[in-house]
Amino acid sequence: MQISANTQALAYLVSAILFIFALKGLTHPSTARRGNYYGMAGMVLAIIATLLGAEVQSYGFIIAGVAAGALIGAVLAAKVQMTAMPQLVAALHSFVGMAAVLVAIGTYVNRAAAGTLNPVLMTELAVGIVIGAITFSGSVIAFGKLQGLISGKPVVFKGQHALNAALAVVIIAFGAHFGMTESVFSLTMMTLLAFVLGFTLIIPIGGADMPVIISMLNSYSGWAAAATGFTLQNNLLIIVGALVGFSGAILSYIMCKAMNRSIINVVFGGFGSDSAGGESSAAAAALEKGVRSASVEDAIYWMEDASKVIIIPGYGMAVAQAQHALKEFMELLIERGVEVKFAIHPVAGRMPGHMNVLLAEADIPYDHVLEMDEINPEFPTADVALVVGANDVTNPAAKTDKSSPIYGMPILDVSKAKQIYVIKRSMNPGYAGVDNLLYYQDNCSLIFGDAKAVCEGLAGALKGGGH
Amino acid sequence: MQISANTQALAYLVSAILFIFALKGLTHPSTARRGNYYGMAGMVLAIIATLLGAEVQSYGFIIAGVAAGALIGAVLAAKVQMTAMPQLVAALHSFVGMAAVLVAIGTYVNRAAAGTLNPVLMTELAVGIVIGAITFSGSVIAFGKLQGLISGKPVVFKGQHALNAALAVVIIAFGAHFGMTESVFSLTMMTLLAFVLGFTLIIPIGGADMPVIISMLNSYSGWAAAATGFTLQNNLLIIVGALVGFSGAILSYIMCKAMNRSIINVVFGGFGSDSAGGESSAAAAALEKGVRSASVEDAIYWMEDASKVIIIPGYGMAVAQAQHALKEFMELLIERGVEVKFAIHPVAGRMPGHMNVLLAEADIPYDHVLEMDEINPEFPTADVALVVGANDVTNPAAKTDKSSPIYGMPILDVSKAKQIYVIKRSMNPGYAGVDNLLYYQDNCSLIFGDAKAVCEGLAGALKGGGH
Amino acid sequence: MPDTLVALYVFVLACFIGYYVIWGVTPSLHTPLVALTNAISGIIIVGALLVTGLDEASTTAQIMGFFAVLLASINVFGGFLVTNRMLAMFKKKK
Amino acid sequence: MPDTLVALYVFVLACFIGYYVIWGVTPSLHTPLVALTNAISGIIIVGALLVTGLDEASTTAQIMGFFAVLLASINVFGGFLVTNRMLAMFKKKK
Ligand SMILES: NC(=O)c1ccc[n+]([C@@H]2O[C@H](COP(=O)([O-])OP(=O)(O)OC[C@H]3O[C@@H](n4cnc5c(N)ncnc54)[C@H](OP(=O)(O)O)[C@@H]3O)[C@@H](O)[C@H]2O)c1
Ligand SMILES: NC(=O)c1ccc[n+]([C@@H]2O[C@H](COP(=O)([O-])OP(=O)(O)OC[C@H]3O[C@@H](n4cnc5c(N)ncnc54)[C@H](OP(=O)(O)O)[C@@H]3O)[C@@H](O)[C@H]2O)c1
Repeated sequence: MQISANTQALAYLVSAILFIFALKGLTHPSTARRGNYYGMAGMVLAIIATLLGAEVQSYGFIIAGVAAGALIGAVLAAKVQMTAMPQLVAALHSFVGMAAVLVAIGTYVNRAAAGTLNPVLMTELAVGIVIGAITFSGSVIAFGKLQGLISGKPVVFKGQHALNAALAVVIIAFGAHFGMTESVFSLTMMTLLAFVLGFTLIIPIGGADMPVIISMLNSYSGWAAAATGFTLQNNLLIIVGALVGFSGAILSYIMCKAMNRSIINVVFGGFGSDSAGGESSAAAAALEKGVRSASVEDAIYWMEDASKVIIIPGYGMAVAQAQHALKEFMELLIERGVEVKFAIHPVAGRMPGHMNVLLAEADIPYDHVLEMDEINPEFPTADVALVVGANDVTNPAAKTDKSSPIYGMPILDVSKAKQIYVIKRSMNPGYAGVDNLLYYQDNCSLIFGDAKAVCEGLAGALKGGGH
Repeated sequence: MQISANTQALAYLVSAILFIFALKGLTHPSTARRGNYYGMAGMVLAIIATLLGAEVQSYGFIIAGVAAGALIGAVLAAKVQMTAMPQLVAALHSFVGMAAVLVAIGTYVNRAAAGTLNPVLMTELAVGIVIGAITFSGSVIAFGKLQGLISGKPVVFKGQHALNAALAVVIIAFGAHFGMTESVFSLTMMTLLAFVLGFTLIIPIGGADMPVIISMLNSYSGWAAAATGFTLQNNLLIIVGALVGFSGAILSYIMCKAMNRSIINVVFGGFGSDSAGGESSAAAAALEKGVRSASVEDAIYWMEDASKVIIIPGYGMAVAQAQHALKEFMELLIERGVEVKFAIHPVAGRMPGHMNVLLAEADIPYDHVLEMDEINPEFPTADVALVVGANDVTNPAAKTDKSSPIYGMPILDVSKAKQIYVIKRSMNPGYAGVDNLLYYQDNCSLIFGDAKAVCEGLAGALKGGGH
Repeated sequence: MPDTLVALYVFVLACFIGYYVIWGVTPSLHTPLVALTNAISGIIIVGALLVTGLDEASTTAQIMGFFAVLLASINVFGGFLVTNRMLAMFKKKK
Repeated sequence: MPDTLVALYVFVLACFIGYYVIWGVTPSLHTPLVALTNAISGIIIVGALLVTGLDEASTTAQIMGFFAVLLASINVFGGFLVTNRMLAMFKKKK
């Protein structure tokens, strides 16, 4: 069977509609899975319509490629830990980038053989290749940093901005030369240098800033797909590329906004690197600073008969994988008639929506989990706020201290709760590297220890019968 | 100067973007005027691009038409009363409809002369003509009903649905015949019958239901423009048509939803006709029914020292033009330290956003004016709720009485305020024709009288020094 | 792609934009929205110009075109001006 | 309209849709959003199929195409499946 170009274009339109509905499904958790199925349907339709079109005549390589890709993809999806999602995402971005490069060069080879090259096409090809290549090598670096294969430290060296600018100029020059002369040498140089540029752009950025970078690369991978769409005159690729491009851009924007930093600052800042904390002399250091420390029992004493407890999870919960213990603790509190809610800051953790996925993984119903704007008015009525490995997102300095680097960042109003307990391992600061003024409040105490261990302790103490 | 087709297409794209930004401006009152300017810019650009294109060569009729239209439009816009907006809107819809018909027939005449007709084009033309004609005559009827030129009563006669269905079938038949044979007779018949159908579709609908109908016709006028876009292969018309089409459709949907009726029910229902009220024996009727009535002084007594008063305006305020008196009263209350808020139900009045425009006209700042979802939680903390000519939108029967025709319609929680005063002229019901359970509450009293007179009385009493 | 298919693509995409952009309008501006859509649906004037301005257009076509231009212009001018008048009334607390 | 202009129209309109549809995503699903966009950006597979499937394609092009198909398929399968796995975890209170 073979379909006409018009039928194919119609099928692509339907497929684009399905993709839009797929993303629209994510408006609410109750429609999200259906959305994902729409997405799958759109993809199947697009692939079938392409295979049945007049252009595709030889199937050997295709079948091999799809089969191998399906296998690898399925295994990855089934095996990956929820905490390793950022790495997986980075890896997948790199694949899109590389695929875009391969498609563009492949198109060039085919069109050159057929003698149907033209300047507009070559320009589009060059744009696609450059964006794709930067996406690829940038994502590989991001992957390496997140997976711990490369040091997470920002690798800052003198003249790096000048180097990047120079690279960009040279790439554009080779691209222009290619566009005008079809020179394969220029094409090759342009491609190789674009790979290098992706590398030099991302390597200086600290591991902790990777989430913003990943979103930015997500956006790039979308634009790469759209550029490919322009070269192939394929409107479906253009539409999907724009959707993905905006997704990445908007997520980067949301993260920057919630951190009160500009994207420029993230890309050129060399900000924050994850610092490993030690528990050793935590209590001593706390005492020195005039910070109260408390035991699990103290905290239980306040929580077991409270009427409302708000739990604020943060990056520490993710690192410690404390969500399951937390869920058990939550259920024990609810059994005792305590109202329990979770407060999620938009950039708690290291990925947008990070906390939500982990809490969902621990089977905590999403209607217990509230976003910042919804929960902030409730803190004054909370008997206890329990902070589990969160830090920056609770720091009142963001509101009061104009000299603080996080000044102006919206925060959770934890400081207004009647009693506050914070679980962390040490007096080390969080991601932003600044001291948390919350800890010096009279009604705040720190429980030192690994989040998972402490949460298990809390649950155990409640089960033990309390006081 | 003449521009190429490609330049023109680019200009149209920019113009489409400007129109989208125009509508996006209405996201918030603070950006709305800028939005309107974007819209104007888009229109100017579109017109210039069209005039400079290769197709337009003769300018006499164009200049005459634009000049006359500009004059008439400007006068209409400057003179129209805010309360007469529904009529103006209906009139403007009818113009779009008629313009669409004229453009389609004119295109047919031109193309027939040039011998460039084809079946696809003819089908598109037929669709454009039919939608345009229905929009035109339907809007004319709506205008007549709203302006009081035709009786607002639903004109229901037996067999009307059968008649409409028959007309539709005949129109389609003539359209198909025209598409196949280019028969001018069929074209004419199709057009005339479409005008008739617009008439028979709208004439049975009661005057009070006109707002929904106007929105529906707004939607039609959009689709008519889009259909014209298909015939002229003009993407700008298609885009704008879709925007307008959705605007009308969504507004109809919102209105129906807020009235808890289906669009089918509105179009085929023959529901509600505005009933004229008489004040005569209002107090007596109230007594009979066990409803308290109160004087202006009683109400002032409760309000002058209140800490929070919520005012609920409705259709009666619009009819009485009471908004200016209300604004004076509001300012006097605020001077006395009372917090005053306005609560707007989505279908208060007879047009979506009706109350907002009237309050804005009276210079009441929009941050005092809250939508239903925002204000409902505040009623329990209000000392006094003052209902000014609103009725259905405050009726607790919508929540409690399953047999009520308005059961399920979301309402303002006026009944939860500590003290409630309702200004109206009689015991006559509102638009939906049902009794308002609110009036039988112990803490509710009715102040009988014209809304404007009573509001002036309230303001006067406060100025008079109170008690 | 043939022009009709292009038109279909544009139409479908514009429908999505219409859906989102209109739902984004704040309810308090629904009356100005109606007036503004009135104004922009005057874009039909583009069609009217094309019919009227054709050099070879017959007198019938030109007269039809003239009336279409007239009606559409009323929409354009009336719509934008009345919207502006309404929006000018919406003020924030000073 | 020439194809490049058509592509531009489609691109601009799709950008508006992207803007609206993404802002509509609830923040609690931002991680699944990232995974889902990963999956759908695998649509680049369409390009890969066109390069690989061309009858006259040289071996170079076919091998490049093969790898493109492979990588894109990993995205498609990995992306949709992991999204599904994540979304299955989001539950309402029973
Ligand atoms: N979510 C995003 O999309 C995103 C993206 C980029 C950047 N960021 C940034 O990341 C930060 C997120 O804020 P946050 O409050 O979630 O995290 P945070 O400020 O980085 O603080 C994490 C806290 O968890 C503690 N911790 C670490 N491991 C722990 C363990 N095993 N057990 C118990 N506690 C542990 C740390 O203290 P100890 O070392 O003393 O234990 C630290 O105080 C923000 O500054 C945000 O701007 C977020
Ligand atoms: N807004 C829309 O888009 C829209 C569209 C279609 C339908 N509707 C319907 O319209 C209704 C709107 O509700 P509503 O509460 O605003 O109005 P309503 O229920 O129609 O009630 C209006 C009230 O105002 C009183 N009134 C009339 N003229 C008055 C005057 N000069 N002075 C004082 N009072 C006067 C009437 O009582 P007296 O006669 O006793 O004075 C009546 O009780 C809803 O049922 C809604 O479904 C609205």
